[in-house]
Amino acid sequence: MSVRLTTGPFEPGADLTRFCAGRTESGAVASFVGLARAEAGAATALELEAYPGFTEVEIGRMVARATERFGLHDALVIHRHGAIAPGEPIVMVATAAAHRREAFEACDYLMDYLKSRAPFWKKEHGPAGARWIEPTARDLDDVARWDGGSGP
Amino acid sequence: MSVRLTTGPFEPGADLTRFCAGRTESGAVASFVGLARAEAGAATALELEAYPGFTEVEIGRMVARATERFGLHDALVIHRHGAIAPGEPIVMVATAAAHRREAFEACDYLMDYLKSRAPFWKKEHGPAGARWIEPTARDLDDVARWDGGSGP
Amino acid sequence: MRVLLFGRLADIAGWRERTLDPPPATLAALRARLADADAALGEALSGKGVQVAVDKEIVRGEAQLRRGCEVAFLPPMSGG
Amino acid sequence: MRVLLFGRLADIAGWRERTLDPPPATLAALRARLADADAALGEALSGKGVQVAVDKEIVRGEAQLRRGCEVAFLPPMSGG
Repeated sequence: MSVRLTTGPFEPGADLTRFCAGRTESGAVASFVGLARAEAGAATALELEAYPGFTEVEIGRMVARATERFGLHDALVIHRHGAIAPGEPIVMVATAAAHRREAFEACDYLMDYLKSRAPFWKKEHGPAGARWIEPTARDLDDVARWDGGSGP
Repeated sequence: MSVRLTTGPFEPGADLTRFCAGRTESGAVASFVGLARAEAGAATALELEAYPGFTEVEIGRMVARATERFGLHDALVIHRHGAIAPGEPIVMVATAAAHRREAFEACDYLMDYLKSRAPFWKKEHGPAGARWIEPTARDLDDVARWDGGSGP
Repeated sequence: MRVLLFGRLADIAGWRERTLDPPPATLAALRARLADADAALGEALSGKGVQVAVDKEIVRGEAQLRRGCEVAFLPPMSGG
Repeated sequence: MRVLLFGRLADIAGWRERTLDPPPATLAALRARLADADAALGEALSGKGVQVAVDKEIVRGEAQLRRGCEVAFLPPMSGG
């Protein structure tokens, strides 16, 4: 299990290669890459604030919960903070499991958590000024899917 | 949209890098890599048979359906055939969309389809001999999730 | 006409590809000819989940065949 | 004692980090002192979804504070 915060660009493909290497019992690796969107010019940069020493620990706790809940063999979270240009990766999550259902669900679960409960604060800069982005109604619905007794 | 069959090893990380490059309007890239499992020594090699000229076309049709159903910006399927050693990638699916829900669901959908409806025939070789692998009950349940009117 | 067998059908028959010239006029006639030559294969071809493609298009039920066409018997598929 | 503000709270206050020595004895006393100095900040700190971490652990409700501790006010979070 690995959680990494970085203020510089990262390369999701290189991390996926390392994450897949040498796995002879994990049949399934699901992954997700979140990219900064240009919003057709309305967003010129994204600025993410983290709380170093707290953010990684909180994400690590959630990864541990996902590992137990879905029986993961391994999980990786990489999250950028600082200024991010459109088209650049913001976040990557990868999960390894014996079978695909668990890998997919754990990846989905971790992304829902990161979107609405991980300690980051996100500001979008554009020609019309800057605005703080908080979880959308859809984000809150998404993460609530995992709170009940349903699902694995 | 791209569908590629290959008899040699491929590098999912390199393909993920190419797939993510230059996307300034797709906020979400979901991907999945299926790896050959050693099954604790019970599987020494996997042998996949394709029907060239038919297999790619059928997969392409399914990718087109997924693109329309989930509003994808792009999709990639890479599938190996021939002999595959434990730990090597068999399949990779990547999907790009504006938001994560569509990217995840389309990737999940395409994998369910590939597991139980794509034109491949899979033989597992091991110390106890060889056996053909057909979709499991779980595979059939998984793909049936998408056949009704529910979901997007 | 080319006949292609995939997966376990090829194992049962002991061949993967065969040319029939002149070809049977229909899929039913082709099935009958293959079953006459190999009863185990005949049974397997009509087994659960076996699909047929003519010239790389899935056909359901009966089909007319023509000289130069390609008929493939496809047992239950499984990729990934 | 260090007080940290994140996200829009720092924008409202015009500062991100401040040292208070001696510290208020409780979280309630800290909130009152910050609100006395800046009413808009005081209101924002008690707004919907604002959480508090003391020494990098989330606390709910009241908390005792001690010299050398770190109190962070965390508005609604959004990563990814």
